[in-house]
Amino acid sequence: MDLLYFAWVRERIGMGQEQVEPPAEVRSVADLIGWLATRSPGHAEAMRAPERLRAAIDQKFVPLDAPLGAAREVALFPPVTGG
Amino acid sequence: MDLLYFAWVRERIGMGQEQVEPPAEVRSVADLIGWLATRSPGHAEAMRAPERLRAAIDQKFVPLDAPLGAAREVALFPPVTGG
Amino acid sequence: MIRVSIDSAPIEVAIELAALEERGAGGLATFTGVVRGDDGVTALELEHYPGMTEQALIALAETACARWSLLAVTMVHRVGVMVPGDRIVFVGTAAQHRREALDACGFLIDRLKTDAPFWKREQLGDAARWVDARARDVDAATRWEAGQ
Amino acid sequence: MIRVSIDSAPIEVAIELAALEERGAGGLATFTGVVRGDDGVTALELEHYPGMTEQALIALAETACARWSLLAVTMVHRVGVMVPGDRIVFVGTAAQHRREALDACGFLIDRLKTDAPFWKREQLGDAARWVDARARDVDAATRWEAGQ
Repeated sequence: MDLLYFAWVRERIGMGQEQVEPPAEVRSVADLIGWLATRSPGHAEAMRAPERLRAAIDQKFVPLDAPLGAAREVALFPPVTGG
Repeated sequence: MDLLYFAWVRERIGMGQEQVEPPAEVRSVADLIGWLATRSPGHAEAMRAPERLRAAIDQKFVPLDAPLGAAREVALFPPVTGG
Repeated sequence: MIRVSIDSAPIEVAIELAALEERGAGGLATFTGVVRGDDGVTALELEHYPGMTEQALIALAETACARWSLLAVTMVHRVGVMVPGDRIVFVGTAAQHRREALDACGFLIDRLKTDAPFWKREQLGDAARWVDARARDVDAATRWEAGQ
Repeated sequence: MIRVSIDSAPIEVAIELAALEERGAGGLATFTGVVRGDDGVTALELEHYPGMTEQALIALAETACARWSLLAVTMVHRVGVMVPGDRIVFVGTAAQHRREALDACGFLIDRLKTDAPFWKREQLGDAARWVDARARDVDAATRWEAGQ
């Protein structure tokens, strides 16, 4: 699974993307966030407040309780601030 | 009193402006329209349907029942169609 | 800053926009009206009431500035003879916040249609006709009275 | 005609407008967002999600085309580093009737703020901060759901 990070999520983790193979019990985006928090202090810092995170699966916005299903690309980022 | 005519009012009357001295009993714009209708066949044609006319006194829109008062400039024209 | 212009020269939108941008606003909204060639219209002639027209546009701009927090309002209306594709009117607003710029722009073009003394005559080949006022323009102008 | 662009080059409003005008519309509405220098902001950096951003803007433009009768929609967003006074976003709509152009333009900029993956980082001299999303942007985007 390809993970993409943007804005302060990217900065805290210290990279913009990585490939991961989460275990089978990681079924939702929220599960993924919890699992990622254990990977490094930077990940922990970035994932510390899930309510401040937003997500996209295969380039579509999804709620955090969305199932990962057959997701190929999952992105995590703060609420958008364009325009 | 200076009268100004615009659009098809001007075309029917055959001129864009004229000076008139209406008699004392011409008190409102509507009175003026009725009085003007008697001045020439072109005036009569232009003033034939007062409900299709709009007016301004001293460059402010007014309803047809507005008193002429001390008007110096009265304009008669069809509903506006700018923009 | 209020800029009102009634001119027979073509409307230069890029110049108008640049002047609005110089006000340091966060948002600019514009509306540009263009002469359409519908129904065989070959030319459009715009007549206006010199003196009153400028006053009417300035009054509208002042009303908008009282109602919304605006840094600048520009209203430019072309008069004389135009052909399809020519710009006939440009309204631009500058504000710190987009909603104010957008609402004021909509207000100004809606009210310009009913509150400023312009008259359109369409040329269709050899024939010409004065354009009739439209009830929906009155409705569009009226909606702003309810404080929408 | 839908045109979507995400580019680090400056936004050329005159060129965008000319392309919209070529569609033969009677009315063009635009919104231009400009980087403000409030609160000591010296630069603004825009990050986005390549691929998803373009899809999100095209989806918004298609939604607008389904809701209003439009001849053209243009959405241009700048990314990378900008300074106060630079244009950050341009939305333009072309329609036969002004109300459709104006409403669609307001819809597109409101929804762009919440539906497209862009993130702003403000530079204040040596310090930098990610801009927080604003509740009023969510409210502004939500108003279009009621069919306003």
